Amino acid sequence: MSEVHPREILICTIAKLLDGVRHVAVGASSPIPAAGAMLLRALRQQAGEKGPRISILGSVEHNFFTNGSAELFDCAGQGRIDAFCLGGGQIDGRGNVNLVGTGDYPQTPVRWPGSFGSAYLYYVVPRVILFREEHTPRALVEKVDFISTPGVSNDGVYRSGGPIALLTSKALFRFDKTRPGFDLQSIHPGHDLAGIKDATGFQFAHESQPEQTALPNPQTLALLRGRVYDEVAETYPDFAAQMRREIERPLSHAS
Amino acid sequence: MSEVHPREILICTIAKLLDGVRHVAVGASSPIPAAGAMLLRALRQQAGEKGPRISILGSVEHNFFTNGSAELFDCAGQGRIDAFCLGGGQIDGRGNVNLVGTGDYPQTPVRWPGSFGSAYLYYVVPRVILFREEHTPRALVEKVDFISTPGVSNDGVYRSGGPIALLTSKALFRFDKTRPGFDLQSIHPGHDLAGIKDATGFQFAHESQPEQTALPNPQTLALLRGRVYDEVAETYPDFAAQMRREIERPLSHAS
Amino acid sequence: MVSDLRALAKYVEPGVRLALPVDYAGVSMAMTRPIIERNARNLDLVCVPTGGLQVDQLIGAGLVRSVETSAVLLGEAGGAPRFNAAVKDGAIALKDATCPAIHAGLMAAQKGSPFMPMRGLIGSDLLHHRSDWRVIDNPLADGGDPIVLIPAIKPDITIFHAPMADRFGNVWIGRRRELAAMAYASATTLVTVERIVDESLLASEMSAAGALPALYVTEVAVAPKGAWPYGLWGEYPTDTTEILRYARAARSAVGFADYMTNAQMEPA
Amino acid sequence: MVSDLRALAKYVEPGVRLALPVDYAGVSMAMTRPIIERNARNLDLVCVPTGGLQVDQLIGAGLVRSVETSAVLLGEAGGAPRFNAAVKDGAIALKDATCPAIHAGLMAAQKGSPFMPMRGLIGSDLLHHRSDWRVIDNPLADGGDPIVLIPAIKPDITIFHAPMADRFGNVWIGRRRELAAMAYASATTLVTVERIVDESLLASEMSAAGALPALYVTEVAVAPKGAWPYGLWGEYPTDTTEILRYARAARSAVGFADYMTNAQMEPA
Repeated sequence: MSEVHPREILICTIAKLLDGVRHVAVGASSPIPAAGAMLLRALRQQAGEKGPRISILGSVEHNFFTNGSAELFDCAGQGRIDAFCLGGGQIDGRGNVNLVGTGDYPQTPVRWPGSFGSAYLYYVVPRVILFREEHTPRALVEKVDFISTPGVSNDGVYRSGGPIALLTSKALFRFDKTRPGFDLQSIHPGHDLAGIKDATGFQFAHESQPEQTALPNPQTLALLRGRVYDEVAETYPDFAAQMRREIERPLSHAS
Repeated sequence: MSEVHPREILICTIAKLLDGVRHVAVGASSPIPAAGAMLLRALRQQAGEKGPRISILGSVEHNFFTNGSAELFDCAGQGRIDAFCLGGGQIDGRGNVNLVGTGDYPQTPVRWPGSFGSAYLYYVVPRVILFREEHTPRALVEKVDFISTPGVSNDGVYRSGGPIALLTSKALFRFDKTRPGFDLQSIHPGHDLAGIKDATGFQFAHESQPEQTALPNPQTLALLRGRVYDEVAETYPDFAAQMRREIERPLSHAS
Repeated sequence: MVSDLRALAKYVEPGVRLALPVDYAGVSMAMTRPIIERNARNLDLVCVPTGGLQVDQLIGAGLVRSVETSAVLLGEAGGAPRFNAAVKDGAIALKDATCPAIHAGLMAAQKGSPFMPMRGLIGSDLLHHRSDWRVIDNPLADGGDPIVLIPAIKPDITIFHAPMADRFGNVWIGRRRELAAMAYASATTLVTVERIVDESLLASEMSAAGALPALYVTEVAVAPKGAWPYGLWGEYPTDTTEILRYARAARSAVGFADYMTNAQMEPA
Repeated sequence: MVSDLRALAKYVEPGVRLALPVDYAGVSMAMTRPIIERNARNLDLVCVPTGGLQVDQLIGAGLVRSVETSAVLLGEAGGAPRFNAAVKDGAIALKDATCPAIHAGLMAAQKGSPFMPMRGLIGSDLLHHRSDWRVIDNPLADGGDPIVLIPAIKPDITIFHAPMADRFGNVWIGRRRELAAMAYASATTLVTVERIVDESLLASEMSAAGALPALYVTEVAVAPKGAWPYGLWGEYPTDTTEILRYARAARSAVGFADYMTNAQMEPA
């Protein structure tokens, strides 16, 4: 078995962050979060448990909804979705997410597609994992140019959900909503604190000697590379094929 | 062809009251309003027009809805239902309707089933025909014991619909919402003004010599007794059979 | 997922808020006696949007604390005798409503909203007797324009009967979408069905369109003719003779008790 | 009921509010060019809840005054080039939303209500830029508890594509219930379909469950492969190559014009 691929660390980290959820929703273009959810399900089922229900949005094959595109939001509003992964063009140190564009709204020089359902789901899904592979000062900013959806809400505002973590290609942060702000939880292999600081546009709390992100144990990695990639391939064939290609050859891009 | 049956006068009167509507909804246990709507449709189609759409509530065969029992109310709220027939345990001189019971609420000595959708439909369906065959001081009261739904609303209350007429076994009243109150429009054959006054618990306006309710012309009666009773029989077989029996024999109960 | 009716009835604990469908939508009459045997009292019933035989029998059995409904009746058999007697005696609390208000309350729960606005109602005595409904001036109008807010209805349990479920727990409800609305709004949904099919109802677009996903379904149990004496759409007609028999018997408390003890539990 | 696409396009008068579905629900791409030929300007688009190729092409053709949407994108082909350019140039008014707010606005129209309440949104810059949305304190709470009211969205016209209609005008939408929501909310609904079937879709419980009744359907026209290059659920997949071709061409106004003039109008 080859060394652990950096994306496999992300997948395994997501599986850990999701541990205990009953129902996780992932986007149709989010193969890494989906793989994380599928890995968790496989691990739980290996342990004789039921494992989480996984809804893949926009997928015809893995569509468990029958009431149109509003059902996901209704389902979340009913408290039936425990976890969700959210990306963002910009994410700032207070957990605010910008999916609209850079510069002054509305004539944003760079326009992204838009806020999708974030201005609702981020409020009502208990465990939102912010997931952005790009870890640069451009993506992780001090203050977003447009708040599609805020990381925290004032007292008295109905909010049963929100961010619990931020996962990038370099590190895992936990979100502390009381401060509010991010705490560096662990650094992925091949990276260090100084590099993380340079790459991060916002201030964050950290230990003087941060932990390294845990690697999957051999059993978990075997499960991932067997059953889980098979399942991933049903919905994300290109991604599964790419992962299987890359773990067969030396990883020159592991940093 | 035998003489006109009293209920045929009611059916023909309802057809006239509905003239011009695009969509009428009738209750599953309302064969006379349904027959009126079907007669109007047949007359319009005879004239080469499209005729009204008829939704029969609770009927599996004539169910044009596919979104559960809320759809009728949604449809009415969208302005897609032009007319509806409403009965009532008590109807009073201001057009108030009581479907709940007599005496003091909630421990009403006589309890009727309940208000159904009246407290919404009566507000938003433009032409509501109050239909109650029983014409007695018990049914047509000065003031209802419980307002399931009111005949008129105060200025500033959203109200795009309401009562236009009250049809009983004895007479037809028009509703004047400015007064508000009922105007006697016509008296069915075999009845007179003094009898109507005795039988009506509320005050109403009237001419000194009220008109008699018009009888259907022979062509209309032929259409009713042919095609329309055939159509009625599909949904209300017992009613259609009864009508056909009764028009074949002398009417001893025509008053 | 498949378990028997008595196991399902165990979910019905004392004091729960229980949503039941209108007579033509799919009433799980098969669950009525297991619930009565289980003897959970102080039930708060929500009729969606009206009630009938099942509601009358639960009231007759003394299990019901309150009824929220737009009507209770036995269809062609007329008024519901145990309901009417309980109203007269003041034995149950009444939350008289109008059909779209019940739907609005469930929709609020479905949407995770605290309320839904609804036109109509103003000037109705229904409103006067519903302290939980609130009139506000429409905040989007220039002033005035009163409108009623209906609070979310969140049943603890929904129980209904449907033609089929698959072995994954998806239930086919066809065009009876109020059954889905009830399940969305409820914490627990118990379904009896005529039959269980092997193939997933979500596997074809045609059957998926009328399916309530297993996500919303707590338990499914097979109960052939489980709506009887009510009919089930697309399956069998109502047994009006039996409902008339009940209506006559249940005019008195003694007659009701006798009917419930001696009448058959299944169609002949 | 069946008429051709140009006849349908005549309904699209200047200044109408036009609702269009998300890319996977059934986009009537076949109507795009007839609408552009008809040249009705100042359209206000409502994307339910996001827009794609059709929205980008209508914007590129200069027909659009405003866009209410939760996102505009070309799926795997990335950002929508004419939309992005129009945003940068200030050529269109933006009503940025979030998916459930679009659904809430349509639901308000479906229910005949002036607004729907919605959780979330508070603290989002979306709210700051939407003067039509209103924050009130939840009247059912003891004080505080701010909540957003979304006004009813009442499109003049909804246009979508579906697998089939029957000859009575009923349209089969399967589990894509947002298409029904759009039709309920709209004054006029225009539908293109792959095929017309003889038997009424309402005749069987199975097909009725996924049918939008003719009551809500103004016109139906046959347009085989009418969603192309988008796919249609249960029928055919998306032609990603063609969408990528469009995305490259439409990076410039000239390239867009060239594509619209010369590219094929139908799948190869």
